[in-house]
Amino acid sequence: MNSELSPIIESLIFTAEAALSTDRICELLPEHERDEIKSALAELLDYYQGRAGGFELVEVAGGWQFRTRALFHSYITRHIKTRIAKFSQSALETLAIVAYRQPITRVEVEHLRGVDCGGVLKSLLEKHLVRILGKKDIPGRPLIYGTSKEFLEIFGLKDLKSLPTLREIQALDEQPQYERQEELQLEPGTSVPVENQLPLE
Amino acid sequence: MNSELSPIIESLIFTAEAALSTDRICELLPEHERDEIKSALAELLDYYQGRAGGFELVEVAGGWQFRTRALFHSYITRHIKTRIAKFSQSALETLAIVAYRQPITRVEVEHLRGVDCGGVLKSLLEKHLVRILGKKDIPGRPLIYGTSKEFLEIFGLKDLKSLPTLREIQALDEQPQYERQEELQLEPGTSVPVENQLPLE
Amino acid sequence: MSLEAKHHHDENLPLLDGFHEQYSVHLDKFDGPMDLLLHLIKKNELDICDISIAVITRQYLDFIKLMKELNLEVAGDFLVMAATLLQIKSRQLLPLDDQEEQLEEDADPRAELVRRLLEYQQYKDAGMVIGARALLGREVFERTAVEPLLAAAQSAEGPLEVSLFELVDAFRLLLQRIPAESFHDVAPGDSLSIADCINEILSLLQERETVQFDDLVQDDYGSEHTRERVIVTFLALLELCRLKLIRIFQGNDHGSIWFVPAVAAEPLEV
Repeated sequence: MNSELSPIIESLIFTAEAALSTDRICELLPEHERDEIKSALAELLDYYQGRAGGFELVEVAGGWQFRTRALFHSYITRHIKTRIAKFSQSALETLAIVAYRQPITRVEVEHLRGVDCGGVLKSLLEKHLVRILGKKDIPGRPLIYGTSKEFLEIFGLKDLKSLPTLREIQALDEQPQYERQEELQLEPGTSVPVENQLPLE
Repeated sequence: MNSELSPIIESLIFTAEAALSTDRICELLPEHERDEIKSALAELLDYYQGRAGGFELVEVAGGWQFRTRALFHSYITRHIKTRIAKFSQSALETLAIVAYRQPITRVEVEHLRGVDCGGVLKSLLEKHLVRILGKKDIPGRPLIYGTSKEFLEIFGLKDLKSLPTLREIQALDEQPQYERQEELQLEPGTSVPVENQLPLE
Repeated sequence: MSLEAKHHHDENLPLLDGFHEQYSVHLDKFDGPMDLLLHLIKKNELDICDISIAVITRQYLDFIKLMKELNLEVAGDFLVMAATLLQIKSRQLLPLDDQEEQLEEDADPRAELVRRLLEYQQYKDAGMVIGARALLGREVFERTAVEPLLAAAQSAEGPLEVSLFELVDAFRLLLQRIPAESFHDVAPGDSLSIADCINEILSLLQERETVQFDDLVQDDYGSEHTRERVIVTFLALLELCRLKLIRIFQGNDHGSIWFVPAVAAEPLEV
């Protein structure tokens, strides 16, 4: 670690209860310039990516956090209880609809899914994955829903823009895996638009 | 990190609630020899000592634990004190009563909750979530409470009318109403045999 | 298959197991009428954009019939879709007027259904893609330990965090808890056994997750229960601790005392 700042930032992220935003780090370290802090963060990120240890530095929900690498979950669950059981298909569908179409009302979710979603929405609210954003300015003033910060944290997303686009997801359906890989390997410079339809990391 | 074992052990120590003893690590990794585990631990210890990052691996109370380096404590205490506090159930209940029933006196809140609310109300006042609206024109002239502007800000509400009604939350639980049932009447004469098993008129 | 592809990029292969299990089709467990329709279309190797309504309708209705024969409850949503299918089918069968013909060609009666199916499929796939991510608390973990030094520095001050839903729900639960009218039985000999008291506390913990000591020893109006009742409550709490059924917390020095179940509730099933 070259910079003197990196270990300080590391200790702050390490002790934070939740992901620590760049803004917050700047607030905590007023004696350093924002640019300095940003480059120290980049240095740390690089370092952890290259290291391949038991945990890594990730940017989630607009903040920085140390998290174990998914690779080791079978060891970790030997002594830690998993907090999240499998999501049901209907929970995931509803969550996807809220995530991609927010702000959205219950009626709109139900129209898309073709089934009643009251129970699922309530359970997602209780799990803090979905939150009430307010009321829609139409007759009846129905509640409108959106995803929460916890949603980003749990699903390991930096922000909502990090969600794969629906087009990217559709592309996964359309083309068999091997074809796509071939195209990518053979013709990196071709004009085939498939390249930017690949799933995001 | 050379050994394959070191990252695994690292992830275990990282996620442990308290210092993890060598014995416990051996229990968790029965597929590895004790000697192997000990040398991986020595490797990790070496690595963190040489690294001089924001935290280090230490052996305390007969176990292994990651701890921030003492050097950085003045930075760490800058943000540990200002952690986000979660609402207690009693604070939440009291706040909800004040929000939905304002203007309200302390006696009225206590009647609803069935417990003394002096402490909770005081703490809500200190947090500027609740404010004193005035005195009620009844014998004893008790203080009357209401929610503050900060309350609206924290909950992202435009005004008090934007609070979801209790019925709206309860409605999530209810069975759907088949508003779209009129569609069903469109097909009285079809010859599909299953149709008369549909419970429709 | 959407997720197959995604998984090959991932290093966390164990995820695949969960995925197949979730995706495999159970006859009695479709996620809704749209899900069932997609299944039938796939099974018949039909193109969503050019489905044979006759085939799909027949199979859809057979399926509902089967569910009924198995005494499975058929949700109203499935019946709504049955009606929609029948309606489309009958519109296709209607002899067309010459004048109407031109118009009908533009408006395929299936168009609206096809549009909804395509849209639904997008979100169904999206749900599976996000569900296949390495989730915090499932495959990925954050650090749980708090250093002693830091724990001491922790304070209850600072900004508060809570969601609007929690606020409303707290009020809703509170109203449920309050009886419309509470009468007090003052008859002597109204004694309470420790066992009754244990059950009472456990059921309180089940519905509220945390219970404050004050809640246990005060009645609905904030006045203390009888001396006997307080003693029995205390003995019950000691017994619950001994049985390792509850854990005790104190918010801060001289703060309220809280009880929580020692064993966390069932893992979160959304």
